Amino acid sequence: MSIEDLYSEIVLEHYKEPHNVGEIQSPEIFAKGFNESCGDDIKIFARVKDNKIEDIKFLGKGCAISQSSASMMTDLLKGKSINEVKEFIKAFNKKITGEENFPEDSDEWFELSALKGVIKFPIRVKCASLAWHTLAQGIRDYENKLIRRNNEQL
Amino acid sequence: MSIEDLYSEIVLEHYKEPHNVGEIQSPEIFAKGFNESCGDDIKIFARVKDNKIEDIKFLGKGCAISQSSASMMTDLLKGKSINEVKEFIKAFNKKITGEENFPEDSDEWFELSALKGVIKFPIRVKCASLAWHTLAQGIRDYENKLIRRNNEQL
Amino acid sequence: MLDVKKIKEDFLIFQRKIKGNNLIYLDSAATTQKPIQVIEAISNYYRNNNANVHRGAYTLSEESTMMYENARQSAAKFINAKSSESIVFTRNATEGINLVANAWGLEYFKADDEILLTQMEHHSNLIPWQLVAKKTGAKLKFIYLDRNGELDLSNLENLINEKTKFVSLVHISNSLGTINPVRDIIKHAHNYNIPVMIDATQSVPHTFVDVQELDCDFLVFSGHKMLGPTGIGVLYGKEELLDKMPPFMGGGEMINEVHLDWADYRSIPWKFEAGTPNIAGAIGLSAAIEYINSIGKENIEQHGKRLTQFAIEELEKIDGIEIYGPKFNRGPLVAFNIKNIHPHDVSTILDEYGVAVRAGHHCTQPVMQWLNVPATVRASFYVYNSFEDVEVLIKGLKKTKEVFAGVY
Amino acid sequence: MLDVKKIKEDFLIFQRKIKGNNLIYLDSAATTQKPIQVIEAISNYYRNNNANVHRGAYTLSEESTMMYENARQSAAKFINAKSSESIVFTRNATEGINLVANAWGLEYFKADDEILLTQMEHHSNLIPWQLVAKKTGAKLKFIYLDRNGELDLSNLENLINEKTKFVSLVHISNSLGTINPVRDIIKHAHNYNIPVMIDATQSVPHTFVDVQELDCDFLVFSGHKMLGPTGIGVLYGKEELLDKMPPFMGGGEMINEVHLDWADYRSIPWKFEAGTPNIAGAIGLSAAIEYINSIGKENIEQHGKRLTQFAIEELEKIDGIEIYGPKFNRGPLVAFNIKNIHPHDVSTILDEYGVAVRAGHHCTQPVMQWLNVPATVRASFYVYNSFEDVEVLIKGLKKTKEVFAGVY
Ligand SMILES: Cc1ncc(COP(=O)(O)O)c(C=O)c1O
Ligand SMILES: Cc1ncc(COP(=O)(O)O)c(C=O)c1O
Repeated sequence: MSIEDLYSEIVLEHYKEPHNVGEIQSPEIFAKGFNESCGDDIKIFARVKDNKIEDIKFLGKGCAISQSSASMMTDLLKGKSINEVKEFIKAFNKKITGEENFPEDSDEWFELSALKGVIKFPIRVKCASLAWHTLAQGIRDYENKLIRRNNEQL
Repeated sequence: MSIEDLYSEIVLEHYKEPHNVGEIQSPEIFAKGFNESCGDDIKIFARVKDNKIEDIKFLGKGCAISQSSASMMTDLLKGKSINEVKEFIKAFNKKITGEENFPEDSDEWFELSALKGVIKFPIRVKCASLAWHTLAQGIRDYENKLIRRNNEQL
Repeated sequence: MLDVKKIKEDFLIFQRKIKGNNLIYLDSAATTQKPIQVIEAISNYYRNNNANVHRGAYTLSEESTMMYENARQSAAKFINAKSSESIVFTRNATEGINLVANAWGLEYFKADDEILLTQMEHHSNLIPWQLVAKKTGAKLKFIYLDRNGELDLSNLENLINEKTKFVSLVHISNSLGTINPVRDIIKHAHNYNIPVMIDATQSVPHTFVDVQELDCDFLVFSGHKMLGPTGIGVLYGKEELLDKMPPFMGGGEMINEVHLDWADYRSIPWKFEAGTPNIAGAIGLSAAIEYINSIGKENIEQHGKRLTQFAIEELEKIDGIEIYGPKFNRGPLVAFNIKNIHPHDVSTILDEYGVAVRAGHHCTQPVMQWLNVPATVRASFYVYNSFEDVEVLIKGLKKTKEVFAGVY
Repeated sequence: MLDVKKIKEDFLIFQRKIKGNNLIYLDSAATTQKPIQVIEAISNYYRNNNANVHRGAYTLSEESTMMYENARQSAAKFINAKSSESIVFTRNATEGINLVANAWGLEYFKADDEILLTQMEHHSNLIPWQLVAKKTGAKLKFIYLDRNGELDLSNLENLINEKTKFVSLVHISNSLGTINPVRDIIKHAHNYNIPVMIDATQSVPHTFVDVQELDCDFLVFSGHKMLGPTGIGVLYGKEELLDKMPPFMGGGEMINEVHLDWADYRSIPWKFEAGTPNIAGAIGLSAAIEYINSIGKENIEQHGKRLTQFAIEELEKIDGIEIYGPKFNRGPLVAFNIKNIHPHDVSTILDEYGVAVRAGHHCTQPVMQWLNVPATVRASFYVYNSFEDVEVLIKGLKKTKEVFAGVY
């Protein structure tokens, strides 16, 4: 295990030029996340249409781990249904905490498994999962809002 | 040094039947004392006439050391002038803290030197000096009052 | 039965001589002695892992953060708290009570609200409420003592009413040994939706306290009275109540976002831990919990009961001794006086025999006023005390009477 | 010159390997390592003298009271306080500031009064005042930073005026290293009879701070940042000011006479120490003071200056490094960033070399906002750091740049 495994080429490329950086006007899903252990923050915006993530962007300053993780996450989740996204977040959390292995031969997980090195740096797990936790919070808020709206219409 | 040196016959006799216990109505000198380390308290009353302690009494619950010390103190100081009393208090404080020796062949100090054993029990020095500190405070208050009264008459 | 001889070996202080005698330490209700396991846990932390917590990305800082947060988990488990987020580390029980009195009381009490305490509270569970009452105009009410030194609950229906906004009471009295029926009182208060805080300083070291079963809203205790180091205590609070409280102190470690004119606080429990915490203290406490668990709470409770019963039986044989507090079902301590001898003198003479007992008001002056004595002698027991310790105490008391024979 | 090699032997933690490397500890501004003398002072207390203080009449209690009060005297002497009665033991610097903000502030501030702080305060000297301002309606004013990271005092005449009721500021900044001209500011405030508190948390460990010469009204520092244990800090206050303050917390140890409805408080400093204090902590602090005195404050100050200067020189040689804070006359720490590399990543990579530096906002977010960076890397020095330590740091930073070569 060396430091180069943590800062793999894929991670550094995403850090250098992160994908999907920016804001979405009046997004259906929005959440702010905060990493208590280092003070970094992130904002996640998503446009939902037909129960699918039509577009997703993020804003925030952070370390290579948190930035590349957010960049890859937004790449991957675009186009997925809300339920698929929820499952994916769960799966990611299990893998990044070492509870499950990253799949060896999955195209979908290929890039993300560049974050594998983080497992050996427990204090950095929070960095890798910041974007994911934040999105999960945004989805919860979004679904609660839907439920409230439904109730009001009843 | 044994425990019997601390609780000498003289100390125990004064504890059993302390002298000068009681109140004096509208005393010239009055003070309340408090032993922070054990919670015991004492009140001292004195009548002053012609700059002399005409009468002196005390009230309070306390241990054998503090009670016998108060009893002996009141015995001894009765009839002395305020200045003599102030000197005596200073002398006592020096002796009870071990700074000076108790005089061997002084009638005046004979009884008081029964408290000699206290020096070896530093935590009990406060008990032995409670009455003395309290009286000193009472005298300070009394003298300040005199000064104020004099000033007002000027 | 505890193997006291073996336990005593863990407490190096018992190798000391006091005025030529073995140390017989009977003041555990004031503070307990510490086993080598606790002392070494602290030393080892400083020798191997010392760093500040929560904000470092390097190995030592990660280790010390983990050890500190693990200590929080072990404290939570020790009192069966639902989550470690409901555990706030404080300096001692006193700070825990002050924290709640301020953060809850100043926020939610109005003039003429009532705070219900008891006549047997330690000053630490009285003065903070006096201070808050003064600031808010709320009034203090008290459950008084009956003749046996137990709470007189006959009037409880009147004492807990719509005006009552908070109840705070001691679980086991440190001056009488009374064990209060806190579960019933909590139930009753909850009928009126009134939060209840339990001062468990004397119970947590000796008996299994289950905050979920008690259903108390807050609970406090001190590490130094349960084999742990000085400077560390625990405030337990139900998460939803802690959430509703503003911070008590402000500073580093307890905030998220800070600007010159506003700040956003961290979530519980960290919101209540301003500044660098007593990291080594928490780690020492956790070692103390481990030690207690290794002996077993049930064994500790039994042992305390047996020693206390034995002490009471032996004390009763001595002429002129008055014993205070309930006769049965009491905590592991006994307070008493010898007729005509001041407790301070008793303690000085016992010290000549190596026996350490407390003489004083035990920070419960209202109880002394109720007993109508200036002070008492108190012997209190813990895992390292044996029946022989009680015998030495009794011998010392007999000697005390001899010294004061002329007076008595 | 300090004999760092010899000093390092007293700190057993340096025998540890971090990921196979020697530990290079450069985070002393967060907390220092502890010499064996301090660790043993604590262990020895627990092994030989442990008892609760102030209220026992037996040998152990007498000893521990004496040791605790002697620690107070040694703290007083360390900052040249007139008397030990002006020394209050707290958990840390943060608690000292909260104590004054509450006990002084809530008593004496009214709506529209002004409290003067600076833009470089640690959160611990900002949040307590925000909380008090909210409760009293008082307003916070700030001395802002000039381009060099020093206080802009050009406006002081306006900032300190009849509305100003309190000034509180840091002596040495923990994030910029700035040394503030506290003596001048105190003098100026005293012209208006305004009390001044100094946050000396970063100065007391490194330089001789004389409270009588400074003439500050209050001053705080933490034991754990000067070789002492966690959980102990000092609040110094002029006696006449402490006397005028109501207690902060209530409980045992801080009272004289107690009734259910009123209480009479003890004299200072005990009035401010509610509950069982961190006795072992105070004793450990006193051992730390002894250790520091044995090295000599002047030597420590010189050593810190030399290391810092060397570090700055070496850092400046690295391309793309930005150093924050004043160029000259600064405290023994240096904060910086490498262009395009987040401090957190720097710290993780340095940790691979055994180098412990802090990455973050250092509890001074307003300073980060002013610098317009999310965080910085900070290396801070103390008596056990050598010039080689700095060299390893520099090597690690170069390696960091290599890892991030594609990005940079
Ligand atoms: C300048 C300054 N003030 C206050 C503090 C707070 O110290 P503590 O966390 O020990 O209360 C610190 C510590 O980071 C500091 O550097
Ligand atoms: C019942 C009770 N409550 C509270 C306290 C206060 O504990 P501490 O001084 O550790 O805060 C004590 C300790 O004497 C106690 O016995």
